[in-house]
Amino acid sequence: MGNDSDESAAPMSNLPSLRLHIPVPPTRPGDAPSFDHLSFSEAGAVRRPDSAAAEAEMRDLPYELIRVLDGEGRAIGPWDPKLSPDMLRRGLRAMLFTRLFDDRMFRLHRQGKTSFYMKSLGEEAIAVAQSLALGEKDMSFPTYRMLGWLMARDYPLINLVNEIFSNADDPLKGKQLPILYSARAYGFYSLSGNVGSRFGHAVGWAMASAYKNDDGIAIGYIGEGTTAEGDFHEALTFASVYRAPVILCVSNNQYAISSFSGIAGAETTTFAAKALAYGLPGLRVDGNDFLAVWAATLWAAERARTNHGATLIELFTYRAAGHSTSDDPTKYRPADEAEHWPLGDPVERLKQHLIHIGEWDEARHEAQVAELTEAVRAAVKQGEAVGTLGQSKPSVREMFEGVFKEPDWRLIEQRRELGV
Amino acid sequence: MGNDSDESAAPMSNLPSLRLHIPVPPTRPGDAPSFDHLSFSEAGAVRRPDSAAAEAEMRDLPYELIRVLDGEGRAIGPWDPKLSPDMLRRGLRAMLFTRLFDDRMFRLHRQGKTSFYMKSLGEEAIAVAQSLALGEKDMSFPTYRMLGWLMARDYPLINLVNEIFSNADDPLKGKQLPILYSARAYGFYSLSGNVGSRFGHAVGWAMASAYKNDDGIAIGYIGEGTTAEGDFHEALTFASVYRAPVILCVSNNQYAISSFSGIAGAETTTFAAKALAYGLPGLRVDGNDFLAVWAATLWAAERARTNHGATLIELFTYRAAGHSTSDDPTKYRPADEAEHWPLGDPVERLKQHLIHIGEWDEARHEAQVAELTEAVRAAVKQGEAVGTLGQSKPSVREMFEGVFKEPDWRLIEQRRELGV
Amino acid sequence: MAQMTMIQALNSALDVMLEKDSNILIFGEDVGYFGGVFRVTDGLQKKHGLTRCFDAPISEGGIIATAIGMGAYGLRPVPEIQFADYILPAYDQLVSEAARLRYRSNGEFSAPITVRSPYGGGIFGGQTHSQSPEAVFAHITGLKTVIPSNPYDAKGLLIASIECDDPVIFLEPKRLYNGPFDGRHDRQLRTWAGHPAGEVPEGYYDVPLGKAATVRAGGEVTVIAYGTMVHVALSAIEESGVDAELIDLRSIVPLDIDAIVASVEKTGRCVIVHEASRFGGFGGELSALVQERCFYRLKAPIERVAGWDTPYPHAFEWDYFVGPGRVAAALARVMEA
Amino acid sequence: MAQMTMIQALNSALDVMLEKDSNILIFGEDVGYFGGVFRVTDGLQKKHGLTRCFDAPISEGGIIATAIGMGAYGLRPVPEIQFADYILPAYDQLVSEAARLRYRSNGEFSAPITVRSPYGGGIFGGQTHSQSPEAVFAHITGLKTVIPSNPYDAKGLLIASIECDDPVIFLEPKRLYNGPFDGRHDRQLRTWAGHPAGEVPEGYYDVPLGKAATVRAGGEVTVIAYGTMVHVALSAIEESGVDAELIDLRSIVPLDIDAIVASVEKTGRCVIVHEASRFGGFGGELSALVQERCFYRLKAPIERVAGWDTPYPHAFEWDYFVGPGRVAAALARVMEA
Ligand SMILES: Cc1ncc(C[n+]2csc(CCOP(=O)(O)OP(=O)(O)O)c2C)c(N)n1
Ligand SMILES: Cc1ncc(C[n+]2csc(CCOP(=O)(O)OP(=O)(O)O)c2C)c(N)n1
Ligand SMILES: [Mg+2]
Ligand SMILES: [Mg+2]
Repeated sequence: MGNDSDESAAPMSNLPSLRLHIPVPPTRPGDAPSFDHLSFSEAGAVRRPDSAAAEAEMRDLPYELIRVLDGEGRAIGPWDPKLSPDMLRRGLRAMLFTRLFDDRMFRLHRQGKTSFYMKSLGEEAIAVAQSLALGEKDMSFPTYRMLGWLMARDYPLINLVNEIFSNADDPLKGKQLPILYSARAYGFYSLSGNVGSRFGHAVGWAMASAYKNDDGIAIGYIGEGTTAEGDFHEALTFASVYRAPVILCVSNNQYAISSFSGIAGAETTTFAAKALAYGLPGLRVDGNDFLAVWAATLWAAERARTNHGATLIELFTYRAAGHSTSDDPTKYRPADEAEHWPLGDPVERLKQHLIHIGEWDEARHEAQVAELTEAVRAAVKQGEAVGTLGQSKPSVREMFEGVFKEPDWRLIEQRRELGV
Repeated sequence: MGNDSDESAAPMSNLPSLRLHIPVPPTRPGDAPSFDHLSFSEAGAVRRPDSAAAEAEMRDLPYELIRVLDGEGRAIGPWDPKLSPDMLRRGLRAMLFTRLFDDRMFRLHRQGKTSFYMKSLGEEAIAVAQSLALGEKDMSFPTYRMLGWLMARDYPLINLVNEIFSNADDPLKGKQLPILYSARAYGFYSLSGNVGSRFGHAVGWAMASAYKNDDGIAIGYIGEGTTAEGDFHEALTFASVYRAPVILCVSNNQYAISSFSGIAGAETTTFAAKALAYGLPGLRVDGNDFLAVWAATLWAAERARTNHGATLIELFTYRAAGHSTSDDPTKYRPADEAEHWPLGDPVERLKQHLIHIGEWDEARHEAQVAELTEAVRAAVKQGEAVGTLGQSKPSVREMFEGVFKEPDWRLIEQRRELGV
Repeated sequence: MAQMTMIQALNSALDVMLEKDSNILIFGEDVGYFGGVFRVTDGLQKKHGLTRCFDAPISEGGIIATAIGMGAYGLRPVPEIQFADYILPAYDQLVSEAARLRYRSNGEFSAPITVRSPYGGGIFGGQTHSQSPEAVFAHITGLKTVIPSNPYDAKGLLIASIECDDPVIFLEPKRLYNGPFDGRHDRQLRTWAGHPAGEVPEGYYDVPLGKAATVRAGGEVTVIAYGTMVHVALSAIEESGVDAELIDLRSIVPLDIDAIVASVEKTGRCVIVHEASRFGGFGGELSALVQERCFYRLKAPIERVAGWDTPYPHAFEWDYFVGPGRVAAALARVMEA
Repeated sequence: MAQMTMIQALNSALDVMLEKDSNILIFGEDVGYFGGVFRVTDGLQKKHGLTRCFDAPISEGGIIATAIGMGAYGLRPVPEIQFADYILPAYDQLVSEAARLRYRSNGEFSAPITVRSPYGGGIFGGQTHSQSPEAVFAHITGLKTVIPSNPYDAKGLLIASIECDDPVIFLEPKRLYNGPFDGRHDRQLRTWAGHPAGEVPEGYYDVPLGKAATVRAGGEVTVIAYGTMVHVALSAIEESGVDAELIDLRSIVPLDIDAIVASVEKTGRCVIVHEASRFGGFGGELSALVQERCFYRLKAPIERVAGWDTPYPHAFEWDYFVGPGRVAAALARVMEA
């Protein structure tokens, strides 16, 4: 029984005993914020292979950081997508819109007008750039921090407000939690509270498009914390095996509620490097750089559309707000950490770039903010007129609709029992 | 709604339409076997980093193949574990034992003496080398093709036979399918029919050992086909995050029932490269080379024992037999494919090495085979005397034992209802 | 009409549907070139093409997630899970996603997928090739669960499931694949040849979901069963001489409550039979429904005959498997009561 | 004795057990430094050390697989799943592994783990923060399922669960974390202060698994409930004036069948209440058991009051949540019958 040969690798007596390693973030409340453990490529420094290149030729990319905007607001290097000023302004507008809307909704939650809210503060470049960079027939499989996708496509604000209030005009008829939108016509797949479980749907959708020789591709999102779910691996496996025309994005905002990204594996490697497990290109991108996000997305889309398969993109960003209305981040990280995030704020950076190229100025910016603030205010007012949570709701009959395409006897009896 | 800017990455009219890629193996029944799509490192060619080296220094290894034995039976290069002739003979014996036992049991299944059997033909080096290389306090979390682990540790043959017959002396009391053994005292964790679902248990066990400042490490196994399960990813994530003292092995025998390894992702990269996703070392090893398997295992064990964490090892081998007694591989691959597998047969190769170094000869080999054949015959006879499937079984009371530590009223009532 | 086993009938259903609708595709472990470990998809890849019926990675969660995404796009995937014991890694996808997609998106997206999977015991498959997990699906709002008991129904129900716009768990009693097993393992086994339900039309037809079949009319007691247990119950009834009415549910969601109530109203007695372990099994729901709706007609306690509350033990196949003896005993008890 | 909320009582149980046994450790999403999104593990990492209570990756399957491996080694892990809605990715690990390990290894290995998870509705949590999945665990042979209804029981049952050698699913009714909610959301909310069950000993004690509590003695009808529904049922009974006996099951596996039967034998009427959706829910099992064992004493059909067979809809919280009105209506029906 057992093996006691001294050639075996059984423990040698002079070894220290085993220890369990628990990752601990560099700083906690009370400490001075520090990002010294991170190092970033310079803007413009990372090469841009051909989008049809073999994966074996790109195994360095997951360890770099693709950046276009430098500290002065200049766009430099091979990844500069060379967007028109109009498109840059469109992006800035959608990002600002997202931020102003978030801010307003967060305050409405405090007033008890809804049950729940989540912001994408500091991460707005991601969804906005990708929404604009992709086409009408492409489908996104978002997380709850991708409001910018809808904002960039001019989704009616009032729909958002009504959904958040779960009122009589809620487009989802009160069935879903606030912010868990669904907007098929805008390329926005149905959200759910479960994290990660739609990542593979993006792959299935993309495979279906390829199966039908259609031309739409899919883009899926997952938070860096959620990459630990089996869903992540399964989605990437299927994407790789069937060369699905899909862009799979890890939105790495460095936090999963209170847990720093070390709990998801960031102590040992990058999230982009997970692409290597599947023989897929892994791009690591400055997620607060509108131009870099755009360029990487375009590259991956080109690859997908030409039947070269999937790409994994890590969008490196920082969650500047709390996780949700239920969270207080000062309980687990330095209160002023957000201000020290070295890659800055995506709105400020795009604004600086536009000013730098002479296509924007403070006055226009202020006017823009005022216009959008007013639009948010008006939508909220309109939604409040219908009613906020608990004051107005869709017909209770709705509760029994849509469980199946047609209700069965159980639903009919129960609806009757409730008298609706 | 949607985005129609011509700067976006929406499909361009001159693109071909999307196509769904379905992996297809290079050959099917009727074709001439071919392994031309594979390329292997030469024996001795792959460098051996220090077992404490940083993962970033080893990112080439997953794409190489660690080999020690060359075509002439010489052991060469930095990975040669320099084992004593006694240990080599012990390994050869356990491999032969495994093969002879498998062969006999397969035939007994044809005679209706058991319901099911699975062989590890052609893969015997893996479990045998690892069982001998690791220590008594180490725990393996095997697949159903790791019988060699028990053979190398002299597990009583009669226990195997009785379990396979589910007879009155079955050590698992008839509760489990044949070959799904459990042998704690031999470092062999309970098997189940579900593939993959114990991979994470190895990590948990290793974490527990580290938590208790104990000195045993764990080794987990998974088939290449099963790496597609979420369990695989979850186990590796936990192993990486907590630096668990565990060796995680992918036994890549190129088939998962009828599916070639391309269905598990082998068209695009190696299984060892999956380590890169977790910042772990990934070793790719000739699984039919007893010495290479030993050396890689020893390296990973050293790394684990010195608190440097987990290693992923791909053991590249070939499933020379059918998947199980229910399978006929000539239905989906060339009938003579096994004979063409370029990395040969593990038993033959170790035998050749022993002969090459002057520590073995054909006569001793024949005598060894005869001795082991007799031992198998005797154990089968002993088991048959107790009874084969359906002729003998443990007390039916056993059916109700071990659901919980103590049966509750349901089990007591039901046992009574059945009258046992 | 042709003579078919249940395997052939299922194969025929898939063949007919692949022909009929290019939005239908099949994938799963070993279903492609090889045709599935139970041969249900035999020949389909060759006939309909590589992308219509193909192998999938060993990843039940991934298979179902992929199918849902395809369903949302507009296809009607028919994934196979090799054994129902191995459907559990996909449980979250089935429950949290497939079952809820239509509701939570207010109808914008849905998952019209049909998940085929062989289930059930009587094959010396041990713990992980014999289980009957229908109860953990029946409880899930938004899922339908279908279980045929013969070749004719298998084909018609599978076609109806594929055409159904809701997600369907289609459980195939593998013990019935090749013949109408009645639990009498010590007697000569029968095949589907000669069985009326082994006569199967070659073309398209459906058997609607939610309509039970009265396998045998009777006046003294209602026996409710599905899958393999239909044959076990029939055998028990025939040998016991009790004038029982045997109802084959065919789908447990939707459930044909009218058929059940009408029968028990008539007979005043009820025996429920299933393979799955008893506690928390689907028999509890059936018993509760009958009791709620037929309370004043009941002449005896409703009996449940079900698997023991243990895992499925290899050596004790015939001690565990619900056989005609246990059903007959229950019939005797309700008749005596 | 101290005054504790259910959160504090659970925290105290964990604290006591971490102190008592170095084989016990806690991990889960956000449970470490932060102390859990519901604060149940607050302060435990600081007090007992980094390796005793730590954060885990967002991977419920991984959490449970890891815990099982630890349990096999000899530890007694107490993993937390942040919401019971998110336990499903771990369903295969719980069912195929934790529940079966002892049996299949003939006792060589076992998984003495306690999986804590907040469940249930009444908090405007919508579809995925309100569900009650107990039925899909109760059906699984080899798992125990425990559901406390007040701080005193919560602590004692959690200690008993941790000490239990079998795997336990410990479902915490999150609506009761801070007070004994009776479903009357439009009235002043109460806290645990002043409630007798809010008086909790600071040290070690246990409440054995499988022993129901008679919350209120009565002669006319037996009401069976667990978790939040105990308080809803009590309120309904009190306001209806029916002389009902209220049984709080405390654990549904093991089930205190003797307490149930003794009560229904006495009252002859039975109402079962749970939050989970009705069809295939645990109420079906309870109804079947009562009917089987008390058939001849029953004066009226057994009633089930349960969640509707729909997903949990955000806007309709109080239309979906089982409130005292629906329980009272059932009481009236059984009394009239
Ligand atoms: C399956 C599942 N497990 C746990 C949760 C609870 N939860 C909600 S958000 C969250 C953190 C997600 O972090 P990350 O993936 O990094 O996304 P982020 O919030 O940072 O955008 C957790 C654990 C959940 N919603 N779903
Ligand atoms: C969860 C699960 N899914 C499917 C199966 C059916 N099955 C048994 S073995 C097998 C193939 C496994 O292939 P691989 O992992 O390559 O291991 P190998 O048999 O080649 O050693 C499959 C699909 C199973 N046992 N468990
Ligand atoms: Mg995050
Ligand atoms: Mg294999």
